[in-house]
Parts: sequence; C-alpha cells; structure tokens
Amino acid sequence: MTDALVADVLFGAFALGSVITGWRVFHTDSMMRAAFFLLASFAAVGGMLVILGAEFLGMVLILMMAGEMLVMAIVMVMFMMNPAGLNPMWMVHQHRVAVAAGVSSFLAIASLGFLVDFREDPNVQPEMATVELGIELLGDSMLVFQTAGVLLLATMIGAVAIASSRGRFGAAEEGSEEPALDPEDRAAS
Amino acid sequence: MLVGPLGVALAVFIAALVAVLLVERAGEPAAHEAPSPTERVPFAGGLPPQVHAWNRYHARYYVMALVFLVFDMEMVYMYPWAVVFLREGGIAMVEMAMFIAILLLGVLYAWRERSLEWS
Amino acid sequence: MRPAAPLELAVPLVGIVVVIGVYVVAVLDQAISERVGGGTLRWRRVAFDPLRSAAHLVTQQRRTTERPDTPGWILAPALLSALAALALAMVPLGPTTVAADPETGFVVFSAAIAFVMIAVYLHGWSPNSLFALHGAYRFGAQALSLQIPFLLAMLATTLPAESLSIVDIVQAQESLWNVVRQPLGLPLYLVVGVGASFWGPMNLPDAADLAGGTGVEDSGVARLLWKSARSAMLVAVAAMGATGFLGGWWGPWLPGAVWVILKTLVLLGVLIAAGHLFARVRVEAFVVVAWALLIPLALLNIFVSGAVLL
Amino acid sequence: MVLRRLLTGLAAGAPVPVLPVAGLGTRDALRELRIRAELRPVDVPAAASVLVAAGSIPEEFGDPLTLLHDGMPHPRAVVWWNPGDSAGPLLRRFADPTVVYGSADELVSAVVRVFRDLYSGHGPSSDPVVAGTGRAPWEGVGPYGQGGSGMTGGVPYGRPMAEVAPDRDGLRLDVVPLTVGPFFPQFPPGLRLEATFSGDVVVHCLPLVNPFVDIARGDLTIRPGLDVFFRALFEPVPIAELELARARDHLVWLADALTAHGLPALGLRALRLTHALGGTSAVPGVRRLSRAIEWSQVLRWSTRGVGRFDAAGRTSLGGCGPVARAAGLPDDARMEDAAYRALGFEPIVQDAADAAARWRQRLAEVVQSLALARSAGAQRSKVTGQVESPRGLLTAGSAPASRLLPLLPGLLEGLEWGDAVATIVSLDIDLEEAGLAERLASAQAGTT
Repeated sequence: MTDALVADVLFGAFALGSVITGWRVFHTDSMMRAAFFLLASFAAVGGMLVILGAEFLGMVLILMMAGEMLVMAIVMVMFMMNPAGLNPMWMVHQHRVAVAAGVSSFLAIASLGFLVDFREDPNVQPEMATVELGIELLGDSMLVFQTAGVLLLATMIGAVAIASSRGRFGAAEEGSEEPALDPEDRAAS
Repeated sequence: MLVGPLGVALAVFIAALVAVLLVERAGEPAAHEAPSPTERVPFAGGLPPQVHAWNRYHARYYVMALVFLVFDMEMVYMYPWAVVFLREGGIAMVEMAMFIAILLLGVLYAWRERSLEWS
Repeated sequence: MRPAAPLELAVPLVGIVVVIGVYVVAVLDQAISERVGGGTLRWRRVAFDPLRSAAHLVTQQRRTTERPDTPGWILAPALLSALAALALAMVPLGPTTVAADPETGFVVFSAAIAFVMIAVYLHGWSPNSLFALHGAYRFGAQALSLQIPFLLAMLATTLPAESLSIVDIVQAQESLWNVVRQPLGLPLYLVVGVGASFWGPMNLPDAADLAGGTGVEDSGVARLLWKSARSAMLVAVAAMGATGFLGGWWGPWLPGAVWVILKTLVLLGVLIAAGHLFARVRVEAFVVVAWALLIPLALLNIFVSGAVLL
Repeated sequence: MVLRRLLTGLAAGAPVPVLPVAGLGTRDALRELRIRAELRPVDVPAAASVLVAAGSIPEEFGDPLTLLHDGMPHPRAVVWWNPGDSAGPLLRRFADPTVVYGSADELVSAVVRVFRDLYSGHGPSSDPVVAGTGRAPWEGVGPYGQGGSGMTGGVPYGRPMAEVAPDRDGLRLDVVPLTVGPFFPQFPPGLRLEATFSGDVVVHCLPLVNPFVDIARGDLTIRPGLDVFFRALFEPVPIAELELARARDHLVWLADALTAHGLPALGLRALRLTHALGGTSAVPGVRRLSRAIEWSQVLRWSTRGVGRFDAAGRTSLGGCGPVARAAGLPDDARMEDAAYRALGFEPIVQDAADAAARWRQRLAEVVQSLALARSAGAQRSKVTGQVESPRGLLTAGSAPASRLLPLLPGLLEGLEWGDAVATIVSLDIDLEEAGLAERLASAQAGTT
C-alpha cells in the first residue's frame, strides 16, 4: 500500500462515516444520541479536512465540536418532549420538503467542486499552514479579526440579556407580565 | 513512512477503544438467568423511583453554556496567534490584548448580571 | 515530517503504559489514603489489593437497569480510556522518542481533554438513573467552565516554542523550564487538570453526595473499566503537565525518559495527595470562580509571560 | 479456563465490598468496619457483594432492604449480625442468609468466609427476593408506535415519565418526584426525604415520619456511646463519661461528614481518634485533625452560606444544641446543671448559622468536651430528666431530631442537591435517638 492509497481509504472511511452518522441523527428517538451522532459526523468531517492538508482546521473543528455538541445535547434534552425517546417517535417533520432541500443544497455545494478553478500547485508546506494563518490574522485580516471580537461580544451580551432570568436590576419578567390566555385569569391577574 | 503522526494517534485511539470494548464483552461472566424486575430498579436509597429518570432536565447553567459557546470561538484565533507571537512581536500582543479585552467585557457583563450562577 | 513511531510498536507500547499507569495510580492512591487516614501501611496489601479487586470486578455480574441506553453505557468507559491513550501517545520521552508528534499535537491533546465531557455525559445519561443523571449534568457545568482556562493555561507553553507540536514545546524549555518562566502556569494547569480528570476535590460527577454519581449503577467490569479510565486520564494529565511545564526530558545525569517518568510520578503524587486533603468544591461556586478568576488569571499568565519573552 | 480460575482465585482474596445496613443500636459498630483491612464498606448495592444487616431493622424497611439486596450484582450473599427478635420476618425473605451472633471480629471472619465461598463455588449466589424475569413490555399504539396519549403519555417500560411544572426562572420543565432514602449513603440512617427535583435543584421536600419510633415493641437497644445520655435522664452520671461520649459522638459525625465531602481518608482518621479519647494524645490529635481539615479553606469555601437559617429561622432552634449554638443562641442544657457551672462551663457560640459555622462549632466542642472531661474528675451531673445530648436537649419524649426535621423543607427547598446533602449532613440528625426518646415517653406513660 502506498501513502496515497492509505489516504484515499481513510478519506473514504471518514466521508462514509460522516454521511452515515449524519443520517442517524434524524433516525433516532433519543436527543442525546442525535446530538452525539452529529458530533461523530462533525468529527469525521474534521478527519477529512486533516487528510486534505488542513491539519489545524480539522483538529480545531473536532476540538470545538465537543463543547458545542454537549451544549446542544443539554439544550435539546431540556426543551424537547420525551427527550430520551422512551415513547417511540419520528424526529423529522415535513420530511419530503426536508429531503428535497437536503438533496438540492448538497448538489449546489458539490457542484462548486467542479465549477471553481482550483490552483494547480498544491500547498507545498502544509506544516506552515498554522503560521500563515496567524500572519494573515495579524496582518491583512486584522480588521476582520477585531470585528469578529465585537460581534462575539454582541452575541454574548445578547445571549445573556435574552436568556437570563435575573440581573442586577431584579427579575427579568418584572413589568413585562405575559398576558394570560384565559380572560378570567386575565381579570384575576 | 506510511502514516504520519496523526495516523499513529488515530490508530492508538481506535486500538484502545476496541481493546476496552473487547474487555467489556469478555469480562461478562457466564450469564446468570435474566435479571428480575427488582434487580433492575435504579438506586435511590432503597425505594423505587416513581418516574423515569430521563426528563426535560433543567440544566441550571444554560446561560453559562451560551456564554461558553461564544467565548470558545475565541480559542480558534488564539492558536495561530500563539504560533506567530514571537515572530510578530508587539503588534501581536496589542491586537490580541484588544480582542481579549473586548471578549472579557462580555464575561464581565455575564458575571455582573449573576448569570453564571444557578438559575 | 514529524517523528512518529511505527504503528506495530506505538500501539502496544502506549497500551502497556496506560495499564501500568492505572496500576500505579491505584497503588499511590491506597498508600496516600492510608497515610492520611492514620492507618499502618502494609505494602503487600497496597501492592496486591488493586489486582485482587480488579479480578473480583471482572468476575462479577454486570448490572443493568430498567431501560438503559446500553450502547452508550458500554461506550463511555471505552471512549474515556481511548482519550487517555491518545493523550499519552502525544507525550515525548525524548526528542525523537515519541509515539506520535503531530504538527498540531497541542490541539489534539486539547481535543482529547474536551471529549472527556462527552464520555462522562454518556456515562451518566445511559443508566436512566437520577443520581447518575445529576452527575452527568454537574460535569457539564464543570467541564464547560473548565475548558477555556485549561486551553489558555496550556497555550502559554506554545508561546516560547512558536509551534503547536509537543516536542517543540519541550525543546523550547532547554534553557529554562516553563514552571519558572510562567510561575502561574503550573498551578493553574494542575487545578484545571484535576477538574478535567474529575479527581479529588473536583470529582463532582462521581461524588459521594450523589452516591457515586455517574457510576452509581455500575458493577462488575463496567465499574472496573470506568475507574481505570479515570486513572488513565489522571496519568495523562500528569504526564502532560510534566511535559509542558517541568521540562519533559530535560534534566542532568539521567536519561531523558527517566526524567519524564520521574516528573510524571511527582505530579501524580501531588494530584492524588490533593484528592485526600482538599474537600470537594461546590459546583455552583466553582463555575463562577472558573469564569471570573481562572480565565482572567490564565490570560494574565499568557500576556505577562509573552511580554517577558519579547 | 485457566484464566478464569486464576481470576476467581485472585478475586477471593480481595477486600470484601460490603453494604452495611444498620438496625437499631448498631450504627457505630457497622461504621467501625471501615477500619478493617479485610472489608471495604461501599455506598451503593451495585458496588457491593455482601449485604451486612445488623440488629433490628424497622419493618417498614423490609421492601427497601429487599431492593438493596436485589440490586447487588451476582455473586452476592447476605450476612445478618446479631438479629433482634423482630428481624425474623425480614430474615425469612432472603433465601439463605448467614446469621452471626457475637463480636465484630466474628462478623468480619464470617463475611470473609462467605465471600470466599462465593468464589470457591461452595456458596450459591443469593437469589432475588422478588422473583420473575423480563421487564415490563412496551407496545406503542400511535402511528409511529408512541404511547397512549401523546409523546409523554403511557407507562413505557413500567414507569410513567416526568411532568412539567413552572419554575422560579420562568421555564416550564420536567420535575422528577423521588423519595430518597432510607439507605441513601450520606443521609442519617432511616431518613426518607420525599423530594421533587427540577434539574439538580430540590424544589419541594418533605421528610417522612421517623421509622424508629414504632420499632419492635420492647426492643430498646441503645447504641454504646448514646446510652450514657439516656441514663443521665434518670440518675446522675459522671460528667467525664458524658463529655467523652459527646466528644466521641462529634468525631463519629465528623467521620461521616468528611466522607460526604469527599475526604474519606481524613474521615478514617477521625474514626481512629475515637479509640484514643481517654489518653493524653487526644487533644493534640484532634487539633491536628482540625488543622488538616481547615488549612486549605476549601471545606469552608464549600460550606459557607450553605443551609443558612435566616433571622426568623434562628428563633425556632431552641434545644437544637450545636446547630442552635452555631446560629448564635447560647442554648445549652448544661448551663442549668450546677455541677457544670462549678466547672466554669460556658457554651461556645458562633454567629453565622450556616453549615460552615456548624462544622466549626462541633470541632470546637470536641476540644471543649475533652477539657471538661479532664477537669471534671469524679463529679456527677446534678440535673436529671433532661440532658444535653451531642445534638441538643434530650428528654423522655423529645429529641433534637424531632425539632430539626420540620425545619428541613424550609432549609432545603431551592438548594442544589449537593448543597442539600451538605446541609443535612451539617445538622447531624439522629432519628434513632429521637425514636428512643419517644418510645421512652410512651413506656413511662405505660408504667405510671
């Protein structure tokens, strides 16, 4: 076996794995399993990125997804009825539309692979990729990088302001009582 | 060299995973008869639970989890920055300090709003 | 190309290191516990009881609950052990003596630590038992607030190395160990490391007040494997601490590999002793401290040590 | 096969994981098993191989005891130590229990023998008390196989699912009702708490009635160490004996509390100290232990503000001993005893009213009691009919635990489970003492 063959086999395994686990996400009753299948799917995508030469991006994707998917599992279990699938159920709503949307967006993205003119010369020094990323970040893309910081700050404050039920100035629902649906309750409150 | 260091790391990971799974299978001694209902009751100090434990679990730290999601993004930038830090010198220091200071404002806000505590 | 051992050598060697590491943790833990508890140390017991207890668990029936998530329950200890093995494979015993030293070794190690939360959550969720579930969610809070300080504390070691490779991180410590260069680094790393391997004062998911937490329904080989996986993780954290902060293989007179092992044992001893001397922390208070104190401290560590380097 | 024989051979020599279940009067004797190298007491049935039940166990604990037994993995066995007369019906539930009469040494050797037999193939593993196989079947009825009514209806696998309820942060998420106890490891023996969880927070709780009150008629076994306080209700007893028993009881509490806070090794040290209280090394030993507990401040950090009584709550703490004194009330029955006053006794008082203050209070009282015991010589207490037990005012008919139990809901509701356990631990509730006190009252009423 040559290096190229090993790489091809691994790439195929990761690709297949990501598709299969991605499909399982919608085919399980348990929110925990759904979240962790998605995590497996993302990890496989990370593996594909590594084989394509983007070692840093691939590994960072895997690293990040652990935390993100745990948060997703926690939130899904929190708000979905029957989170463990003790009652069997069907995860997908409007699945004809979903299948159509999925297939068409896959085709659209896959077509990029054929339509875009990629550079002929492969990246000669993949091990310098991280360094180049850093230089780019601090050089030409400095403004983008700092803007990202401000955006993240806005997201953080927004998330806290919306989600938190209490703050320095008292409970969040104070003065913004939700009107009762039943007229009698409304009169009472 | 057939596989690079990451290949070796992957092999170690998979080998350990499979080995432990095999031990788990092999370690199961010859099955006693199927467990009776009382042998399957989850532990709560001796009394059986009224309902299933799996529930819409009220994770009291959901606001912190959201803050984490955002702050975690920052780490993506820190790695390449750390690698070129010595090369770039003062400019790297200033830029990252600015970026971090902006993000820390968010953490400071969350802390002041007491949303890191249990809701 | 970065150094990597041949597969047929790396895999069994890392396996052996994990098994020995787990045994050493069991022995150290029992010895230190006897010492702290004021009992008499009987070395025969200390040396053989872990083996006997392991044999007992292996020959015991595996319990199940009414409606568990069986695949998840089986997978959790395997995942945790595999993560520990992966992390240990990244620890170099010498400039070229390492199972695997990827370009992004530091990121791979961080990913291994990050996935611990998946393994613990899986382990606590699967038995469908309330106290196990509480353990899983507690670790969620603990791990989410620990991850950023953990990454930041470790990241400072890559500044002098100008690389994410673990071997390079050790190479950069030839003249000066990081423990001196970044005095805040090692204490921070040990605090978050104990948290990431949920040991001692940071053993929130498997705590006594949850009657054993995520492990409350475990028996037989499942209990043994979960316990060993935790110990293996502790070994990995100690070994990486020795590598990242105590100069890895650098040291006079002795061969490099011996230095790595000695430093790892010292850190292991510190971590295990801390487990018997510090009470368990409250999860809520810890979350606040992690965000409001550990993250700023870790950033301070990065910027101050960075400024000194320039 | 060779491997299997090797493994069972090794396993037979392992420290025996025992699950101790204390009946009336045997709490401390079973705790002492922690010191034995041959045994390893564990918290939960899943970790245990031998169930060690001791003394008379209240009849209403029959079903929980059965569940503990059935929850142990095979191979397993039951050993009953000094069963009381009332243990008969419970004992008959188990297929083949080993019954041991005699000292702790005999118990240990019997447990080890039973365990070895399990592994040499001589002793059969104990059968489940409730027979039957399989689990509750679950057939869905809806188009995708869901249960009776909607997604959360029905009783899948034999149990219903949790239901939603509004919560303090405005979310409507599931609440899980669960009665914790009576053998929950960090709870005082016999405490059953009807709790409702929303996430890991206790939103409602209600302690159930004390099971030790109507324990077997006529069985008034009092555990060694506690008996001196009950004797003091009827006759003057040596103050030295009372105070040593108090110090001992606090140290036993300390051993449990340290274990609950993740420090079992230090807990063992506290337990070992109880054997050397008479000697001169006792006070330095206690001081060293206090330093080992307090130097890192972690314990104080994780108990500060936990389980705090508010100003109104403090007023209802009369007769609650160390709990009251930790809340700033100089409440101590010893002050009414002239013999104590002659010794210059002054109660120690803290003012924080939280779990940390109660820890400090008991550590300080151990030292105070040891000092009192030394200076008391042969003096005897002068007051009878009431006595300050290690937990507070004890009379025939009322004990501190019966005053503390009603306070639990107000204290625990809204706390995270870990804090709730830390609070319960810090209160040192002794249901056995309360049960005996009430039985004593009814016995007196019967004789007069």
